[in-house]
Amino acid sequence: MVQIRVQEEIFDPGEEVNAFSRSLQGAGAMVSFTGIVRDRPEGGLDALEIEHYPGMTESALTEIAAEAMERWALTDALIVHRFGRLQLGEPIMMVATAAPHRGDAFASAEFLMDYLKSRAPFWKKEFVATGEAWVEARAEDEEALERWQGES
Amino acid sequence: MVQIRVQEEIFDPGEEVNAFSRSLQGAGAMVSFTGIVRDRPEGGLDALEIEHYPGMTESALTEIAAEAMERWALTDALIVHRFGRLQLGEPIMMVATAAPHRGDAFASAEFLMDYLKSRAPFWKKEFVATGEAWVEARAEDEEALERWQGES
Amino acid sequence: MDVLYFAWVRERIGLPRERVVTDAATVADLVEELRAREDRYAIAFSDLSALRVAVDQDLADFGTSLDGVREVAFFPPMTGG
Amino acid sequence: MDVLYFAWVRERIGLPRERVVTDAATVADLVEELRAREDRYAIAFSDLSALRVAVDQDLADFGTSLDGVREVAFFPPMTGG
Repeated sequence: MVQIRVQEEIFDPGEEVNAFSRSLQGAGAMVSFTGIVRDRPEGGLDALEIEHYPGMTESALTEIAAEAMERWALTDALIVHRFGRLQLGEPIMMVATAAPHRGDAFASAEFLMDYLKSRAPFWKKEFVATGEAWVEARAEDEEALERWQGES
Repeated sequence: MVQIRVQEEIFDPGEEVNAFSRSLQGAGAMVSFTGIVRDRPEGGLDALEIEHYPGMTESALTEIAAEAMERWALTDALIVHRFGRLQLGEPIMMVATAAPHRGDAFASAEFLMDYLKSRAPFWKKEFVATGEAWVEARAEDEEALERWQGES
Repeated sequence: MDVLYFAWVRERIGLPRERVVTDAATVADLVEELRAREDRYAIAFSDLSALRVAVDQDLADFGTSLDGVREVAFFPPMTGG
Repeated sequence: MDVLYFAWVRERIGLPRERVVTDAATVADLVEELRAREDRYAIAFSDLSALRVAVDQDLADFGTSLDGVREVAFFPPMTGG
């Protein structure tokens, strides 16, 4: 089963992991990834604001999850992604995947993350004491997508 | 920080994820893997029993975790592994890794799992209505180790 | 059609969305029309390589036809996750 | 030295551990001695390719020297995780 949630409210990664795990049917391997608001290397982050494209966000995440379910032998997949204003240390998003075999659970979670980073319509802005700035896309994130394009 | 626990008692994967996440210092990416007792493809599993080698288990897990910390830019790693009698659906073990970048968190969690599967002294026995049988090592698990041996 | 702007595109143009009546055949034609309107549009659309576009909520490119399209969105490269 | 057995090696030999006084120079020599003792040892050690060995709690191989060693363990390939 695939679950997609886009929400402003904070969520509890541990509760998500347990709820996901209770819903599993016969999967022996479960992988989760949680993204957390962290400070900039130079410090001083006050908050993070995430803008998204309501409507397109849900359909993009649904499509990415459907592709993961098709590529790997998964039993379940979950994507939770927040928008709005987030404080340092808060969870930003998470993905979880479950499969009979660990290789499928790992690969699909990484695939979801790589696609979500660069293909789901979210934009992050950092607020520091001296001002605010949009987070720039990283070339590494774009390159991370390439490894999935050769495989089918 | 590295945490290793070998225990008979059940654990709560969600609580472990949250406790691990609270202890993180500046990591933006956290990956967890949970192994769950699942039925055999043909069904009928009553319980799983895990034997281990007290003393060696702890040192093998500590060594594997230390190698992961050295190979990747991790801030934290956790390994929890149970022994004794486990029921269907119960968590067997988990690993969690945290890093500034998601690629490091994913790769190191997979590395920990691959090493733990074939290099940590645990043995699983399945109990079914008609008898009991030691789980045989899978050739795929041995092969999974090879990909880490070229890299440094 | 509805034209939507996100992130710094929205900030530079000063609007999150607007209704545009146009005969533009492609996204690129629409961009030309918008650029000609005012400086803030010209500035927002000055470097197309820094922009991404979605047509009816699907990622598209600047050559995409606007035939029958109800919604076009412009935004910088996405930074989710 | 202490000799430990795990999983089906333990079951076949019928002991989890025993104290062995030996002059064996290597793990392979120790295996030869044990094999010669009784059928249950001969059976447990009949296929060395199905066995793994740890010397003083570190994975080792059958050629490993027993010089100064306090603990040797025999077991099937591990199945953790």
